[in-house]
Amino acid sequence: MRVVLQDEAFDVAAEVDAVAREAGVEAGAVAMFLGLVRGGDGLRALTLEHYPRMTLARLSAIAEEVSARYDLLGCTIIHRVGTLGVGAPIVLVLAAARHRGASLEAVETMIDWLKTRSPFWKREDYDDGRQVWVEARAADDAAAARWDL
Amino acid sequence: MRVVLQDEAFDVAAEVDAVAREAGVEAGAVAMFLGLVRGGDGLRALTLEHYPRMTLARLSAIAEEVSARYDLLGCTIIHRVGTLGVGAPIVLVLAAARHRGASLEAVETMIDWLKTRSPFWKREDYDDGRQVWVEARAADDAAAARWDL
Amino acid sequence: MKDVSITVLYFASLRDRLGLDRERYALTSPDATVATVLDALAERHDALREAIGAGAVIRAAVNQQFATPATPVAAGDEVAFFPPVTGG
Amino acid sequence: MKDVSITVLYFASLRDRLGLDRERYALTSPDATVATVLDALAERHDALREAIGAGAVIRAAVNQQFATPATPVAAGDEVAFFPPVTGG
Repeated sequence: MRVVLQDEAFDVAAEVDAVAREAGVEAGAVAMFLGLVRGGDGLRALTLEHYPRMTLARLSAIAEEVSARYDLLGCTIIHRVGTLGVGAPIVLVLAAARHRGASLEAVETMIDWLKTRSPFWKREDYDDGRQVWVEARAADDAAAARWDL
Repeated sequence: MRVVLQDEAFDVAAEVDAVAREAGVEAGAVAMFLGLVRGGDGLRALTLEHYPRMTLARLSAIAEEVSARYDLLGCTIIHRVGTLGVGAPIVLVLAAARHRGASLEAVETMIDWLKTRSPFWKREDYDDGRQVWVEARAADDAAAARWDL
Repeated sequence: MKDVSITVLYFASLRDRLGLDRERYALTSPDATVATVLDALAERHDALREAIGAGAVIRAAVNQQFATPATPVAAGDEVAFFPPVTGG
Repeated sequence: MKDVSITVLYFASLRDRLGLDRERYALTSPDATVATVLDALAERHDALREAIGAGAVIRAAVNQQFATPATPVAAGDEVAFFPPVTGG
């Protein structure tokens, strides 16, 4: 299991190799999700704020819970924070398993939980100087209902 | 769209970069599935046979149909043939989309169709000399019922 | 005299609205919860009161664990308030 | 005389059972289908007849398109028989 919070970009190939190595010869499937800063409408950058004392513990809890639920052989979560330009990678999630179903479902679950159960907030910075906090989507929100205030 | 059939291994990082570049600034999500030769029980290698005059056309049809269905911005299918050792990559599928749901569902659909609607057959070669053709799984089989003989 | 204060943190749009990222707050009851603390802080900060009045969804964590309105708050705790998360 | 022959291909375990990867077959009817061709080939090859008798699932393609038993087969076609696919 590998959980990383960092400002810098990550090396996708190195991470895929690492999770496959962690998984060993029993692994038949590696699934990945890579989130990028989506451009358009004059977006200049995305700023990711987080809750430093809490974030890494949450990421670890997600990786552990998902690894157990899907019997993963390898699992990686890397989330960036700070200001990222259009097209920049934000988050990388990898799951290695014996079979494809588990790896794909594990990745989907991890990225859902990263969006709903991890203390990150995105702010959009526009060319014209506007700064707009991204609102949680209703769909994401519903999934997080268990800790609604 | 990029569809490749080859003996050689592929470069995961280069393919992720290429699909993200193809997708452009609108892309917010890249999902991937990487299939590996799963070891154990004395397996020495996996041999992938295919129907040369048919295979590439089928892969292209899958990539096109899935790209349209999920409104993908970028799509890659790379499938290897020949004899591959334990741990070797067999297949790589990538989908770039605006949002995560489309990219993940597209990857799942492509790998399902590769397993049920593409003319590949796997043979397991064991340390003791046995050669065993892999049987289609019932679940895969049901998905392919439309062209049952 | 016993120290009954807690540390309060604000994040993201909520911090921007308040112009404040952390403060101390002295509990007034041994039965404090996330909800009672938020109510008391809303009396202290016009911007917080206005945000709640305008229907802003506010979430919380107590000691770095996601919390509900009923989660108890005790002296020495770290209580964070923030909008719904948007990571990933 | 008109050439009414087709090319037949066998793949994977089916090819191994027959010890044959391709052959020519002359159609005997203008109403040939995948099913009638397979029946005729089973008369020609003991191993194919035995495979079918043992319940082997056999699939087919006509001119590199997946086919059903009812798919028509015409002179000059390429007809492939194989077990269920297992790629990906």
